[in-house]
Amino acid sequence: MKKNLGSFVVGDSTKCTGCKACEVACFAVHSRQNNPVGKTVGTVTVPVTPKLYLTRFEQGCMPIQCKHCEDAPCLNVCTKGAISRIDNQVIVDPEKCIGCKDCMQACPFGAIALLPYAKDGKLAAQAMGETKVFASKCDLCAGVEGGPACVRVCPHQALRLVDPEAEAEEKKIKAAEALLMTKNWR
Amino acid sequence: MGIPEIEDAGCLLCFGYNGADSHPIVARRIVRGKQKGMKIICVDPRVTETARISDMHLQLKGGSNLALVNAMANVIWNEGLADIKFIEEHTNGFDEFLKVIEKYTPEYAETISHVPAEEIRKAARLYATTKPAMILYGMGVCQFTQAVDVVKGLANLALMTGNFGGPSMGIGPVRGQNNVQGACDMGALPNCYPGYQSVTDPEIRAKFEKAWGVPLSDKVGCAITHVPHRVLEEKDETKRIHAYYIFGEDPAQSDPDLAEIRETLDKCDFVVMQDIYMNKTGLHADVILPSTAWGEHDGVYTCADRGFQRIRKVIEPDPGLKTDWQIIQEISTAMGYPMHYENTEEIWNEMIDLCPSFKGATYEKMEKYGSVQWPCRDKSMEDKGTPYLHKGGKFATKDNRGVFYATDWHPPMELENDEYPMSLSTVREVGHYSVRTMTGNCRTLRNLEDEPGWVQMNTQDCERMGLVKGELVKILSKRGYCITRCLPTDRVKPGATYMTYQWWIGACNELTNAKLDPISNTPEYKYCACRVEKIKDQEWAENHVKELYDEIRTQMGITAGKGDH
Amino acid sequence: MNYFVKGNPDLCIGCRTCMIGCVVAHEGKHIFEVDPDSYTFNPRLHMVKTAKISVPVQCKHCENPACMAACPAGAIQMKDHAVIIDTSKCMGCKSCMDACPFGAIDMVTEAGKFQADGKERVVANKCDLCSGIPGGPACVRVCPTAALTLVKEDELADAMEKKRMEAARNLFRDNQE
Amino acid sequence: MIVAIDQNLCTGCRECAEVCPAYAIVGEQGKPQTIDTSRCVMCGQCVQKCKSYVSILTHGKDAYEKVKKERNIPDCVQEPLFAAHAVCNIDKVNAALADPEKLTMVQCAPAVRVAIAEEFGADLGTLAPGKLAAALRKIGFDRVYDTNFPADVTIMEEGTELIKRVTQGGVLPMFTSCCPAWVKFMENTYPEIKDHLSSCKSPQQMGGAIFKTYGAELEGTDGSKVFSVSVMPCTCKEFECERPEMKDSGYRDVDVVMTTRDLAWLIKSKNIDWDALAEEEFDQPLGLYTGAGTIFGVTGGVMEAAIRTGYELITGQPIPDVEVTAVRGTEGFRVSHLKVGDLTLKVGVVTGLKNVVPVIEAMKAGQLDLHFIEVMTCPEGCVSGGGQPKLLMDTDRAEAYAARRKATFDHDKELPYRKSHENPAIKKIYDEFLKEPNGPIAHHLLHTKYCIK
Repeated sequence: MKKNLGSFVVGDSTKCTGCKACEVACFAVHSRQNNPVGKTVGTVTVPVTPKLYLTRFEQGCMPIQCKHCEDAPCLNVCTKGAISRIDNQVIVDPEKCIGCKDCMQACPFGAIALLPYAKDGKLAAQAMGETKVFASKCDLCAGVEGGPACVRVCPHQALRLVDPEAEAEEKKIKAAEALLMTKNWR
Repeated sequence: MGIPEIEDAGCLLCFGYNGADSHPIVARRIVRGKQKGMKIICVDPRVTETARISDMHLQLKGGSNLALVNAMANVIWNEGLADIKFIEEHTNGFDEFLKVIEKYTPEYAETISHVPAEEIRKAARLYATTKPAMILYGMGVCQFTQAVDVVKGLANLALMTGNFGGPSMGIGPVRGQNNVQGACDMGALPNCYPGYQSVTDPEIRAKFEKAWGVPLSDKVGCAITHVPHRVLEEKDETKRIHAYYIFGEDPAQSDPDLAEIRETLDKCDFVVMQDIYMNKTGLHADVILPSTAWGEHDGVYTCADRGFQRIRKVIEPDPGLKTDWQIIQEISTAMGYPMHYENTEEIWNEMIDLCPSFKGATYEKMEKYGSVQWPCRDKSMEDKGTPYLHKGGKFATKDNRGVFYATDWHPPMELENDEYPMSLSTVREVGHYSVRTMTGNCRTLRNLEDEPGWVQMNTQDCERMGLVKGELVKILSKRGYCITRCLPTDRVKPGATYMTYQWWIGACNELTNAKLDPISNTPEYKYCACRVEKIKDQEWAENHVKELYDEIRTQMGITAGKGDH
Repeated sequence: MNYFVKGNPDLCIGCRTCMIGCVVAHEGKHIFEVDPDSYTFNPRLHMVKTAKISVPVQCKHCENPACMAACPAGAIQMKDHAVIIDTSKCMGCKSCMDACPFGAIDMVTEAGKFQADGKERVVANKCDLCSGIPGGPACVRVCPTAALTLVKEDELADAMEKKRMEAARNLFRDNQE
Repeated sequence: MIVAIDQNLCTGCRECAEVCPAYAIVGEQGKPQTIDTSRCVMCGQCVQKCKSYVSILTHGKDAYEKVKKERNIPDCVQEPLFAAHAVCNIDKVNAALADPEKLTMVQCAPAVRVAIAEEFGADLGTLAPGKLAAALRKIGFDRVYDTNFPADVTIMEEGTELIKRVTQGGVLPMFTSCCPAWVKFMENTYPEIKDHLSSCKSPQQMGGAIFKTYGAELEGTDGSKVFSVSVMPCTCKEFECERPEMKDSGYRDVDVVMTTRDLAWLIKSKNIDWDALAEEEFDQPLGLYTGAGTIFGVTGGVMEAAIRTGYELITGQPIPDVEVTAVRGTEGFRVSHLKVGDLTLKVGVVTGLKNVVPVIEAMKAGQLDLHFIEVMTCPEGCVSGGGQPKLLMDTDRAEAYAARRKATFDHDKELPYRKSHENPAIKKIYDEFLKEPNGPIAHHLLHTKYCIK
């Protein structure tokens, strides 16, 4: 049946070691879309710009990335229309982004970072010789074969692709079956 | 027996009847009976709600009903559980019956029904030794080409265990349609006048001719399921049907082999359709007569337990809209037989005076007692009707004895084959009623379930075919195909599929087989061969379904409520 | 303690009247209007049917709600013995949906409210124990088989006390033998 | 230090510790790690694994250029830099190239030619010996030689040594000594088994010793003028060339080692357009090689090459099938029994250094009945070496290794000579210079004693 909600990836700090393989993989697969990046490090000619961010906190670390909110504050706040919902996912168009930082402020997860924008193997330039930046955030590997690269490369399966509708349905079934066990609670 | 008696039975044999989906109010009695300690034997190829709470669920293979019923009789007799006294005092034909059931050992029945022999034995013992034992049967019995035989077979079980003539026992048909009992009571059958009075009986005919002041035919009429033949294939010009007047029925949705039905309606010279909303039959009608719905008119319904109940007008219909009886009255008058009634009670009173078994069921009594179960022969307020039939083992036969009647099992008319390897049975779902002429226009119910409906399939079959929940699939039979959504469930057995028949797009009657039971003329809705095909391009299929739906709605002139929530 | 509604699978016949009752209760009179867009069909409980079971599943109104902990917007709070979502604060991030182990939270469109791109607003939706609706949980009221019960603190405490006494009696009997 | 972890960059994930075969990476989870140099074998697997990159977000805008400078990496490089890294000696190479007094001779290891093209965007495991030779020549090396040639020499020497040990009752089993990380590990952990190690130097070191002697002679000069550079898939080779005993030519046999990655940087820094390079040949005679030399790059390759030659040396007959598939594979420890005339040669192949421990323990317990054991530290031999192109995603690892292995075997198939002893240049060097395998000159130049520590 047609999916109605955006999927998202969540990290598990109990499994994450903080190796950043997810960030590098994220950069690799996305960079490839408009830069000549191969499979080895030596083919890269642009700065590493991931769309998820390994985050250290008091109890450990885990990558933080976009939840693809259904009433997305970033999308709602973007005056340039650079953020849109495509196939349920919230996607930034770096070409349209002017780097106003409103989305960063609107996002409650810190899932967006301003990073240099590279194209054709070079940093994209703007007027006065400045480098163009863009709001970099998870697009759930839209157009990437095999789905989210972060999930695929994590050596500890600390990242999970959540299909919220399918999972809710499974959880409902479990919850229903639990009721069999508590039916004689009195 | 009455519906309220169900919950007081010691044992309920629930055969081919899924109360939760077809009659939640009856299901409530079953649940309550369970709470009171009633033993439940559920015979159904699917895990129904009743099966789920039953003590024994015999998950038989579809189309094996009679083999199982005869085997239960075989066990009851061979294990000495029969009520010999009742058989001797109140029945005929037992020896002939024994000869037929002799070969139906549980082991033999297992080969047909796939229910383990030991389970059949246990079920027979439980039914025969728990008193009082009641049988409820539904469309899982009636919608086969071998339907009446199975009803008789179930009656045999009740007869041989003495489960007749008292409360919470006997056999209860739980009807397929709202007020279908009422329609039969009122003579909406080709062979009788109201009150089951035969049209071929000269005495009875004379009574009606006198009352109505016209000569009446002595010929049995045409069953609805014979109409296609009489329109399309009848060679005798005098017998061919040229005009077809359809009330509150949607054969272009509810009858088997819809392609044939459409051809029938199109080739019939004149089709009148009288209903509360537009439906598929209406698309082929020459004249459409809109009439009032429940709540907009008075009348009497008969419950499945023979109880007459009044229904009352609660709101005024739109101006210009007429009730069914007013329309009939006007048509009749226009056709040269002036008819004039002031209200439904006048009609009712005329009718009960012509029907001995209904005679005492006055509006006054219905008002006072809520329900009056026929036979009710006396107008005095003391005759409150008959909660259960055959009191004291007295049956409605000449010698008051019940008759055993056994036949051999035969398989359904169309079995699975290489081309169509699965079986299809039509079923109900709670919420949408019947062909949903009514409920399809209820937004809330449509939100619960909408086009193109579902095909229930075993999860293993789905895995094998790579089908997931909600995926659109094509389902085909020799007669046609439709598109519907796949619902993987372990409630059904591998190889079997189930569809509800109310959807315009997922119309399973495009597939069903029009073969009939020779006595009841009911088609074999519960069994035909089919094939399920995966649709690769789901996006196309989703759009296609939407287009088909929009097209039908446009044809019907529906503009409100796009219904694509 | 928070209250909660629980279904009894032995009584449930899977008819989904509870779902309809829920929608009717929360949508009020909109449901009888002719305009098809005048109401949304968002039942806050869902019928689950498997081979073993038919029963509606809804929020358990946990005492330490995982949804509340996961919400970055502070849109979920405990009030009047229930865990309640303030949809005006919700931004549809699905964190609660992911956190809830019972699948009791759905994301639904809010009729008549729109996002910047013109699409309807989507927010979290779950059982609120019919907060503010006279007569209490509609699902309990409409169930034809009385399969749903509103469980309150006292009833649960009484049931536990009864079980403890029974356990004590059994142990006492064992000790005597 | 040859392999190091940058304390400012390390996140303490300890993924490197998972792949370190020597348990040399120490530190608390979540804190920067350090390398215990007393244990480290410099295999560089940590370098391959590390994903803790210099990040604009975490380390600031200027950090990248600063780290690049610290590591002597050419300015033009813009690729990600990681916490675990290896020494970069490009500056030394550039200095020698600029020195008119120096005759620069470069050799490159078999595994380099199946991987270097990846750094220029080619498919994983693209075979590119011709472009490699062309690039080296374009960079300005005076002689473009090949480690595959001394690999053929190694077979002559090591094969002869093995036959001697088997027929004359020497210490058995004999272990290969081409992998410097393995040698270092043995010295660190099992010095007591040093006599089991072949006395042969590695092909790199044999090459270095030959360049500064026979090689210099061919040029009519002497070893002091020769600057010997090698390009290796290995980070440990730099350690090997710096070993004090490695100067039997009278000079340091190999002056400086570049990894495959370093060479890619050097090519880029010289603005050489890899894609536009026309294929060229290696220089003769020290660049002429056989398929046997080239398969040194994969696990089991040394063994297979040795058998191709050993069979003929022992039986006097050509081996029936040149492809000794019995010793191929990627499992950590593989054993084969091979019929060589009347002798049943029992051989073992170890790949992945951790897998050697149970083998040694079994040997010490007297439970290992083998004549000859090849040991390679890296997961699938030198094609998976610590100096090879690093993958952005570890999910590509299996594909990369398989492709590089396949390219190696494909190269073997296409070469005119597939057995070391059939190499005309080998015949020539033994005729003109070395005289006989394991002879006095060979012994002096090409063999050594380990465990000096």
